[in-house]
Amino acid sequence: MKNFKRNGFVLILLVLLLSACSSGAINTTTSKEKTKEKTDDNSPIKIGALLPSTGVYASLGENLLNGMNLYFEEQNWEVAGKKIEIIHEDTEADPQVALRKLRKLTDQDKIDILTGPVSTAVAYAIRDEVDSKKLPFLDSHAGGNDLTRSKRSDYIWRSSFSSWQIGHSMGEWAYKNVGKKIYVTAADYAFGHEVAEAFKEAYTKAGGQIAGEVYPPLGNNDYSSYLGKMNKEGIDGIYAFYAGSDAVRFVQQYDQYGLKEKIPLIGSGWLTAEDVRPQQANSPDGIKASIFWDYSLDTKENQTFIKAYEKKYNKRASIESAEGYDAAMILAEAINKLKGDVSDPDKLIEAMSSVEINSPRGPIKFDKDTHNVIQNLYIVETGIVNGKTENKVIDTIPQVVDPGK
Amino acid sequence: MKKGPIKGTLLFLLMVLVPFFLSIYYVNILSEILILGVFAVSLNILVGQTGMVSLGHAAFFGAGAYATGLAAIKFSTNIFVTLGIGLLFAFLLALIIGLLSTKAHGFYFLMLTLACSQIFYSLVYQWTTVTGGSNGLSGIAPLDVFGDIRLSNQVFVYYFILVVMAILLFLLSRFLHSPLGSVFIGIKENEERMKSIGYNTALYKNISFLISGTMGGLAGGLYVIFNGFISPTDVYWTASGSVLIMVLIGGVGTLWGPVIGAAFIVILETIVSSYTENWMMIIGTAFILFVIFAPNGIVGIFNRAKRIVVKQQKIEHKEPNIIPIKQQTKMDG
Amino acid sequence: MKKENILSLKGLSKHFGGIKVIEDVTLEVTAGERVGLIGPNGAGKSTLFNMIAGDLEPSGGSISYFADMINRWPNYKRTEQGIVRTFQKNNLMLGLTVKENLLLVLQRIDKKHTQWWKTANKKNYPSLYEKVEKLLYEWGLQEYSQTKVQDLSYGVQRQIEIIMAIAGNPKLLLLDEPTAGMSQLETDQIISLINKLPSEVTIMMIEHDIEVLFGNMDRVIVLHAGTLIADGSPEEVRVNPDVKEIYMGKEEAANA
Amino acid sequence: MSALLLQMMNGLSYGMLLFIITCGITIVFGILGVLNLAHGSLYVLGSYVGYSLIIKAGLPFWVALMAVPLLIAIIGLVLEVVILRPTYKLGHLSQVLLTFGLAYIFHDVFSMMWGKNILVVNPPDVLNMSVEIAGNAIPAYRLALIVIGIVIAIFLWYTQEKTKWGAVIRAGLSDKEMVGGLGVNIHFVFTCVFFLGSLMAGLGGVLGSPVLGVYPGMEFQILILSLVVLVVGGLGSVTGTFIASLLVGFVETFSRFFLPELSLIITFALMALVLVIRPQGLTGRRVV
Repeated sequence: MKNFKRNGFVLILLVLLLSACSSGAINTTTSKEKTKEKTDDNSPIKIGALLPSTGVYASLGENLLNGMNLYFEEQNWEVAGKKIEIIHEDTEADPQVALRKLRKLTDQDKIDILTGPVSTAVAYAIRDEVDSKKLPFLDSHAGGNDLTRSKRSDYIWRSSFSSWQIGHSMGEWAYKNVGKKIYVTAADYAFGHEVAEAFKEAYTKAGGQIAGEVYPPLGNNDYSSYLGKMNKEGIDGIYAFYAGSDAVRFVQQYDQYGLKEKIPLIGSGWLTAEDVRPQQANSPDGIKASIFWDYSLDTKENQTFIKAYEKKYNKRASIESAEGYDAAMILAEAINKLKGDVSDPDKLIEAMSSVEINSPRGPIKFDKDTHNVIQNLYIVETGIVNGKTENKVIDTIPQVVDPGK
Repeated sequence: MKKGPIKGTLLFLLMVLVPFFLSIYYVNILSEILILGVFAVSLNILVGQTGMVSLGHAAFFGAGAYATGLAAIKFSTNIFVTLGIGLLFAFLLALIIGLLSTKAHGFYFLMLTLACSQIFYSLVYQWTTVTGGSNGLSGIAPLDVFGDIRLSNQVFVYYFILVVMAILLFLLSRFLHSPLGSVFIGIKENEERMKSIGYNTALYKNISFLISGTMGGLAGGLYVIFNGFISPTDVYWTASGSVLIMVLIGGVGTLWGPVIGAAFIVILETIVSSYTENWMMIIGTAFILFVIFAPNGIVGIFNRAKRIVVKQQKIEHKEPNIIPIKQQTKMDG
Repeated sequence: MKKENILSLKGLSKHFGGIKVIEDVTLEVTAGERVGLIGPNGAGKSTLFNMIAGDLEPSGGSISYFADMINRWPNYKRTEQGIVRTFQKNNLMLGLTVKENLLLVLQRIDKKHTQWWKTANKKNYPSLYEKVEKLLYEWGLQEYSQTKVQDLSYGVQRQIEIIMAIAGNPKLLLLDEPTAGMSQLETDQIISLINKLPSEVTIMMIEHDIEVLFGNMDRVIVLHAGTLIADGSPEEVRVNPDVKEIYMGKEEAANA
Repeated sequence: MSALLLQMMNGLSYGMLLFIITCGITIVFGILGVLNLAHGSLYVLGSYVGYSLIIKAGLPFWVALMAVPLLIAIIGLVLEVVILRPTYKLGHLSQVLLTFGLAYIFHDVFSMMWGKNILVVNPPDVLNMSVEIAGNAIPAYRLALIVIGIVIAIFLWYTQEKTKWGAVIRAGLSDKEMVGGLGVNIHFVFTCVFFLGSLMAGLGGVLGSPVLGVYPGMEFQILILSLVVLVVGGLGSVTGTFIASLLVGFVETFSRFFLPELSLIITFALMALVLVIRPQGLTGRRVV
């Protein structure tokens, strides 16, 4: 007990002493000014890229980063006379790790702008931290609806898409062009459900009927029994949301179990995306999907982009590369508007939100109410060209706006 | 004579002073290490103390975290109420899983805990309306401690966690060296014999499981207070695996080992992954080196070094110390 | 004054699959008796002990301890009530010290084992620690008090095996080959210590060394192929023709 | 009715696939008592090498089917001799940590050499079609898997039950010291068993990739799947693994069909149930 008292006394003494002359966390949290002064000199603008390079979304993270690097390289890593520096941290698609890395980016590297992530769970996890630190954050992939709805923040803007945009855009089109009765299937996670809901909403509103729905777990390896469920008489099509390895297996097994000849398959663009089609062989032939960018999009911006990308990385651009490229372009525009002074997060947000560009995916701008991107969605059909599958844009749904609630 | 408590107090004081010297970034990392330290210490009660290797401990972390988070959103903003709800929930889960799994031994116990925690994971993952499903539970605001004092600042959170950790380690070190603590060690060493000298080992194993699970829930609750967020990733079996690795690398059956193991993994992962994306390879290599060269973990290395330095010093009082896990854990039954 | 039965077995049997290891064994032991148990390898001696101690469930028959039917009692409960055993192969907490092994036994006897708030040391539990030290002194093992059991020789481990049982306040002590693998000197030591046990302690002892058994026991039981073939004073058993033929004969042939 | 028949076929082919994937880990764990957490990595390595041989080098599927398992088996052999052998005396926990470390290293090696995208091998042309059975199309490759699974099962069963080597292995299962006493070099037996286990992992890798594909992190999924089958089947028994694979295959397939939302839980619930009721697995011996 005596010991304890003595220790307590020493403790109080030390705390008093040190608080008088310290430079640790307690001080820096109360006076944030130090970080703001540096932008006058020639120090670079630091962009934090919170992207996975390991874990399930590793390849998406890699492509996003490639897209960003490509754009800034085209600008010689200089915008408005300021050097641009990308600081990449691996989220492992794990929210817990992502938060730790975000703190590193803000507290250690003192980044000016944040971009990323792939996983919606990560975006939601870092949302409060970003908001309270007033860190301008351009979401370049994660598509969870709530980020631009109930979880909206003044400092968070999204240049990629909302899951609603993906699903909803195809609803009316499917009713008109595919049929009146459709079976819905999606991977059983929040994104899958959100896309499926948006599709159902638009499709039933147009007059269509949902024949049934099934949600296999994410990362499922055998779809045979689900395909058995979907194989119903009298339906006009199947709407599917799958991505990555799920998309490869689903589309292949859909073909192998003989559904391809019977029931048309439609879905989101990830079903037949650039990075999965080579693995699907000829199975995706005839699938129609909605997406906001496609390799085959015949615009000047896109053609320049895909050529430059192929030249630098020796592989075809994917939709994530385009997202990364766009995000970089938006950031550069905003920095230009501010003439390189990014010290005030509110001004930076203001500048960013008014950016309007013609990106590889077409004209895009921000919705000032929801902070979500307004963009075209394209209906693409997969066909076979020279023995390989290629997508072709067959329709455009212009300027899709997320309702924000 | 009694060096332990003094050393502990000094370390505590040092930790109290840390925010005055280090930037907020390091304070946050320390908070995280402390939380994962609590988590690892809780698992160590099972693995190191009672000799039951569990691969489903993340379920309790998740139970505590989700219950605390939901309580914070729905019922109360008081930290003790919400943490209490988290603890209660983790306790109940530990009661159920414990009754099911403590009958099994070795490898089968490991697989049963794994199965139970995966079932819990699936529930969390699919019960979207309550838990937020794959997107996780977010938007948990800072909580009140007493009256108007709110844990709005990361440094306050750090102090709160530090105090909890200190109390916990104090209680635990009392507990581990107590007669009841020695019963647990006895069970790890030789459960059959413990029965034969009159101990109802099933009961003690359940008690151990309950303490361990509830403490794991506490770690989860602290985690939610710290991050304001919890997602199914933290309940998945890989989370159980990584906390098991923290315990093994730190030093099984020691008081400080798991905390040191947690620090080792967090620091390695944070620092290495900033330089190379191949951090898994480096951690993997570290595991292998540990297995071959330091089977008793980091604490084992310290002890060996200490023994070499003070070789001549006679170690006179030797309290019943905690023995590193018997390497021949009965994994095959 | 007729002494009451401490243990009675009625029609006890144990089958593993189709093999009958113990078949219809009935016997009674009165309190304070010293009973030796002999029989060739595989006669079922250890199996019988396992059933009495609760480590094996009988296939049929009943076990009574004083007035209680204890068939369904778990082993720890039997130990709590005074049926304490040793094992044929040393079965100790190898990673713990000798002192810690004994403390585990004694703290339960003293009902201190559920206390978690006080450090287990001599200051907090003086009587407990004194008892341990006294035991070690009696057996001349003070020097090993802080040694881990795994670092001790087999003989010393064997002694600790027995001390742990004796320290457990037995009413019925089951000794499974206490002198197996020990030198003549060690054997003598152990037997003399067993003989010093208070006379109210009932002892059942499996032993291969016939001389040891006949010299120290009140009564000898012979098991063969799972059945009881002789039961009586050492002298009676020694001259029993069945025993001679089945057991001693073989033994002598083996020794020759 | 035909829907149910189709599900039966699906369950059967999925179960056989599980058997092909998991028999390797069963052999190694059941006989050596080494819980090889890197088994999933050996499987994935098999898939990747198979991909390189078939798609990149343009070799026929059958060639890869012969060459890859051998290569994986040799890699397994090297791992056993160099890394695992010194740890037999250290105990199970050390082996778990060590093989888990190996899995981590493999993970990064894979992403360095084969990238982070999913890769798929097409089934050989002969089998790249669907067969009509009772009005339902079933991929021919799946049917082939059923046949291959049965062949492997018979081969393993025969080896374990009817040959001298099988006898030694079965003896090793019950008493390792005794095998040493028989004058058989126990180290050599261990190495052979590990070789065989790795061979099976490689075979599974090649055969599984047309259905499952291969991608980073897959090894951990395969590992969990293997552990489930291992536990349900009981240790070290080919018959047990065979039955367990089919059981898990059927249970998963039918739960997906009837209760798709609960399919994730049901597999683990099955495992927990088996463990609570029969802790030694369906056919395993009771090891205390």
